[in-house]
Amino acid sequence: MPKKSYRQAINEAIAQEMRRDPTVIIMGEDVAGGFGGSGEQDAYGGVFGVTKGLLGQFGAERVIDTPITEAGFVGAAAGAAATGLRPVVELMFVDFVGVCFDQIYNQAAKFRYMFGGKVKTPMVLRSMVGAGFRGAAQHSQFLAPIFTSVPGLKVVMPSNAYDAKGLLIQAIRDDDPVIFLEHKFLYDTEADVPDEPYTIKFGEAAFTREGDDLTIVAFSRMVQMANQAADVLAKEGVSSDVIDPRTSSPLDIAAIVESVERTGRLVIVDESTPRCSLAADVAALVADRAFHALKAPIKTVTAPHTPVPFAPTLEDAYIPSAEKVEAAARAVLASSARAAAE
Amino acid sequence: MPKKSYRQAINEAIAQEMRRDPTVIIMGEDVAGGFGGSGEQDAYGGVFGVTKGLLGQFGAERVIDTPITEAGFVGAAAGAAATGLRPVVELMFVDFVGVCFDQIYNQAAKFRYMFGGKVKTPMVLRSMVGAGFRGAAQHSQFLAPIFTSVPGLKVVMPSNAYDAKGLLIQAIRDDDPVIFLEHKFLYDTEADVPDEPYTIKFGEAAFTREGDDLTIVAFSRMVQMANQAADVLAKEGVSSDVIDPRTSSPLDIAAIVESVERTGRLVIVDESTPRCSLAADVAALVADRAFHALKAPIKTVTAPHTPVPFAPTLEDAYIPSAEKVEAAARAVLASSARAAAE
Amino acid sequence: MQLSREQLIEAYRRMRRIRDFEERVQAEFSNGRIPGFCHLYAGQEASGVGICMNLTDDDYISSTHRGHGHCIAKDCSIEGMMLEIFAREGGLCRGKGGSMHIADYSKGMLGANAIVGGNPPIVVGAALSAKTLKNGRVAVSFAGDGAANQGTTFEAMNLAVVLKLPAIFVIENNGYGEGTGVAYHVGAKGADGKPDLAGRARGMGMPAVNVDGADFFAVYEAMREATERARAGGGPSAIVTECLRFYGHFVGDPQLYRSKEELADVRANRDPLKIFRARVSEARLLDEAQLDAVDAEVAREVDAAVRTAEAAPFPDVRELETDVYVSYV
Amino acid sequence: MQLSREQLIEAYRRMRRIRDFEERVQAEFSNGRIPGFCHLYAGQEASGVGICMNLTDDDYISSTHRGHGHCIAKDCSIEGMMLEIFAREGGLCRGKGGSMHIADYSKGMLGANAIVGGNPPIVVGAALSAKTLKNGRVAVSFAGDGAANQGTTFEAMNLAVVLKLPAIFVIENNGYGEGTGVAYHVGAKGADGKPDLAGRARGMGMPAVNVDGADFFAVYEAMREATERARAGGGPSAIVTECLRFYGHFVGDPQLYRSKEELADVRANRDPLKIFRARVSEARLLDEAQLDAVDAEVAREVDAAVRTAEAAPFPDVRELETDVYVSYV
Ligand SMILES: Cc1ncc(C[n+]2csc(CCOP(=O)(O)OP(=O)(O)O)c2C)c(N)n1
Ligand SMILES: Cc1ncc(C[n+]2csc(CCOP(=O)(O)OP(=O)(O)O)c2C)c(N)n1
Ligand SMILES: [Mg+2]
Ligand SMILES: [Mg+2]
Repeated sequence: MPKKSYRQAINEAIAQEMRRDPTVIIMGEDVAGGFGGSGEQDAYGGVFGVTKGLLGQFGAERVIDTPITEAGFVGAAAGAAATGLRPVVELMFVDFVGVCFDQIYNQAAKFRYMFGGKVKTPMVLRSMVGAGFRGAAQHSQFLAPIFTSVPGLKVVMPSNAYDAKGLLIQAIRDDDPVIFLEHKFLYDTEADVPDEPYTIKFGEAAFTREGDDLTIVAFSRMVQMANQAADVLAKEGVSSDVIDPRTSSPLDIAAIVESVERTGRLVIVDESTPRCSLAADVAALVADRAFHALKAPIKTVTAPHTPVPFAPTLEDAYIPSAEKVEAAARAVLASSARAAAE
Repeated sequence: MPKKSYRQAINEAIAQEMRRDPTVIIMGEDVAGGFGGSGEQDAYGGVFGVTKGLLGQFGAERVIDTPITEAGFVGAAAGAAATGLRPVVELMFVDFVGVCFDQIYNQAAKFRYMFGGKVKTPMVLRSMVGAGFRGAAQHSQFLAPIFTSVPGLKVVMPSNAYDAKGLLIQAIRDDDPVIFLEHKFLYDTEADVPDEPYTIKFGEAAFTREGDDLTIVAFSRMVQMANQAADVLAKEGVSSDVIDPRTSSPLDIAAIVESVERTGRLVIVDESTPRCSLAADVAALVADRAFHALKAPIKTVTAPHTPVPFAPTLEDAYIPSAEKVEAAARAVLASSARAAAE
Repeated sequence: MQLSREQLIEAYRRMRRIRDFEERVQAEFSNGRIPGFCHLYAGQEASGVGICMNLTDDDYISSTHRGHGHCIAKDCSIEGMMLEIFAREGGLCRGKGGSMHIADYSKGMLGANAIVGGNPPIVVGAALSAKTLKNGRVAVSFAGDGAANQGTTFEAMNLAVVLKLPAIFVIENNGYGEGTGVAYHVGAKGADGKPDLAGRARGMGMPAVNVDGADFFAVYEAMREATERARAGGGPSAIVTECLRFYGHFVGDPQLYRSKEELADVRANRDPLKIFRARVSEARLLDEAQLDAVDAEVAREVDAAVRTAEAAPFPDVRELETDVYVSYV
Repeated sequence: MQLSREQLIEAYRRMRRIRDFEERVQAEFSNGRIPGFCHLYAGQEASGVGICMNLTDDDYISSTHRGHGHCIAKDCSIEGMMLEIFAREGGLCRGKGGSMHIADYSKGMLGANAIVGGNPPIVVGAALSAKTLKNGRVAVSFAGDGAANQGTTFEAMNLAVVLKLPAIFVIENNGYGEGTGVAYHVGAKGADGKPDLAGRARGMGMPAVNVDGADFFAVYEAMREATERARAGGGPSAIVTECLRFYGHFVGDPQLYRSKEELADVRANRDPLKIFRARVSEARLLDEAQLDAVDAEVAREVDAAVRTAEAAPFPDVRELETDVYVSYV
């Protein structure tokens, strides 16, 4: 199977869906880039080149550069979705959601319910998440919990190129508003990605490692850290399930509960800040639904309760690392051993 | 001590602080109401009359009606706070936060950290939360988790008139940005409220009931439901701690852990929708820090994962009720009894 | 004026429907039969109807918290609306939306909106659909003078100009946003010292006119031009309709911010129905008997709607968790 | 023109500092010594300095992602800035902010801002402080042509007009928001067919002028008037400075959206420093030797700043969790 980057996988998913369905359009700031300038028209293709080439393939009626007015164009995407298009709208960095959040959570997410089930709003909002690029406090946040908390939204966060393509095609075909969170650190990671279109169902977790001693749940880029930690532990004879839920809403809680019932131990890795995080969310569900299987405290590994700092020394300490996952896992293992010995 | 309503307590707190400190101002839509009209100038005093009379006492330079531009005036409050004022700014319904969230979470909340600790932003954002008024999907949300997740914000949610006054005075004197969430259902509830100014420290939970069999943590209006449930259970010989954290950030997790270590059983009541909620947050902390004391699953009682419906039949079912708290408590008690019997 | 007799009667019918509907809602609300909040459109009938008489069911409108009048102007079923406002299962939103969220997509009514300034971007999206799908539709955003200050309104206007969309921005200047007067809350003033909302829209790069919002014919004519321009690919326009509400901001509002004189003047001299009747009678376009017949017919309709609503069941509690998603695991 | 020789030299010094600083940042960034993103102000010097030469340390400015020039124009320490951009402990934000978040409240510099359109409301707040505290200060918002489309910009303008605040909105029209040209993204066009940002601001109810942003004197003069008006209680103004950036949107931007001709023309004919030198020499206000001396002095300063920054320590990891709050339990 051909190796493709996460970036390519996303571009291919959009291109294939645009080819298949004439109602799919893309819009956002510099998704082409160069309109109204003195040079080329597809100059950017998105700030990280994800949508490069789509303008040439589909033209300016379907690849729409917008002014810097996120509330305006995200709201327009919602309105367009409710009236017959399938817009894939780009919010460049997820940090910018504060200027257009109303159109997402009060409008797009609630149309269907408020209007008695008589409307659908098939839009996809693509946005970049995550720290590590020295982008500082307003260009590095994860923010997935905020979207996950909103009834009416689906929230997707692929951890690899293969999932990115399949989940994005699903998102575009899906009849509900979908928030599609691309981790900027993953754009250059590669995986085997089929050329044909394919979909991955929402709410179905992937197991990236399998084992019986420990369950590690990790989201988005954190799956890498979880895998690394699991591999280290495996060498010492501790085998782990590493579960990538892939979508936080809907969440495959059944898979997580099933795993914890086997392992009795849970660590959750989440790049969010800790309060009301995805990690807390999963922990709470498990502390209710799989309590009797638990042999040890549930440990979460998250960013600290701070904005994202600029300095590399600080930012590196901000991001959950494989070492921290490992330490949390060891703490859980030790605690259950102590409890068993008592 | 004089009986005062939650509404009066808030009004009094603001008035007393404005009298004490000339840098305190209030601003928002119709906080006076009537500017530019043909009739009276203090016509509203806020849509629920909370700030009524302040215009007469402090004049239009300190009681500022704004156009309907929340991003503009909430951002202005942040800018004013960073340059010498102590603005108390009103976001009429918390549901409107989507149009001004950037100014709250990327600006006010992050100034201090981004600027290396060299700035303070002593602003208070007052806003109304909660369901029950048949206000439907865009006038009834709770949304406290979203604020709680933001590093740099403090989040306060008084459950009664006494706390409202003390917490608001603390909020106004506090040097950090504070989100002050007033439950619209509580405005007419009364308590003994001293005439003198007083403060209540953030991060100190109140115990509204004390007992050894069960811990119930409840936020804002939900404290009423928790108390009712606890009283019913008490008649059957089950005694409960009911803990009102009063502030979700900072959170008095020590008090909660201490209680659970005694009772071994925890129910959390939160008007938020369930995903990434305050309830989940507390459950996760306890599942980590007091795991070994737990005798049963942690149960949460929240709103469902839906927008707030309009119809009374539906909205009444949406809001966590004392009956649901009681049911959750009974489930926890039964589960621990089963476990003990095994 | 190209309006036929039938169209004139239809225009009058919709205006009368709005008036009767709102007065009845006011009465029923005051009797405690309607939950929540209601914001009445009475007094502004000529604005909504003057606009919507230029539209078909395929065209789009989107409205505000003060949405009943726009729904009726766009020919939504008043029975469906009344059921909704009474929070009944058979309502246009099956009781889940209520007064501030009535929508009827079969009539191109994309929804009332309880977020001030929430709807202009949505209308831009509907106009984008129309342009992309080349179906010749136009999309109309109704917003108040207060909403005109929201950033979203400006963003939507600029976006519509940049993309040359068939969008029409109707700003209903009824003098107040809640209790705050437009003379205070809109900084831009015209040569006459009055708030200049049309000038502001013109500044955004689109044609904009000010019309008497109590005069159906003035509104209709301004909208006719704007609609023609939009359908011909000429891009967006703005229309500021100057009108006044008969009632308070919400039902129950004591309106302390308005003088007694203002309130008396509104009813005496700014009643769109009276003005319409005078105009069509003078010009001998319709006779009094025809208009009276409409009045009687509408009174029956509204009455029937209330009776239906009162008798209808509330949504079953099992509806609480339905229709959040089209599908969800 | 009331500028003294000393002021002229100071103006030139700040412009030269900006130019040298930015060219050095460009070089150091390209060498991999600076983390993150940098957006350079080179080419726009006359705009920032023409504005800020009208201000004292007590007055406020707030800036954008392209903030280095504004900081220097407001006399922030270039050493403190360089340390910050190099992410060092001794930086103006102690290494926590970086290029996009430099602030120095002791100089009235309220912060760069990485949210486009984030700062205008904040400036309104600073102006409100000035008015409330009656300290005679003014507050200046710098924003780009792209930012001028954000709803927050319009909201801030209206608010400043309504409250009659001493706020000045400087819109630096450098022709692009990232890769998108202003001719496309601003719908409003003037009689000459060009984007009319000043007209839009005027529509909001404040005086607004267009000036050549490569001409220090034109900017200075426009700002002098605006500042006088603001200090005299005359309310807000807008100034649109037409300028061009020498570099790409960010360091590393290949600028495909700009033609070779445009880029050549910018450096040849739109260099604010060349224009300034020509003007002051022609008018015999300053002689070449004085200017050359400034050049040499600034070159040393910038060099020293880089050397200090390179030698300075990064923040200790214990700093990660400090200064989130003033106090927290
Ligand atoms: C974002 C937002 N801010 C504030 C409100 C509260 N509110 C509801 S209606 C209203 C006044 C709106 O005034 P206008 O736009 O003139 O419409 P009108 O009520 O006069 O029809 C306000 C402030 C809201 N619903 N949404
Ligand atoms: C809210 C928001 N949207 C988008 C961006 C991404 N972005 C950063 S700079 C920029 C262009 C800004 O253009 P302009 O205001 O003209 O300033 P210039 O870069 O030309 O100085 C964009 C789109 C952002 N930082 N914030
Ligand atoms: Mg109005
Ligand atoms: Mg620009």
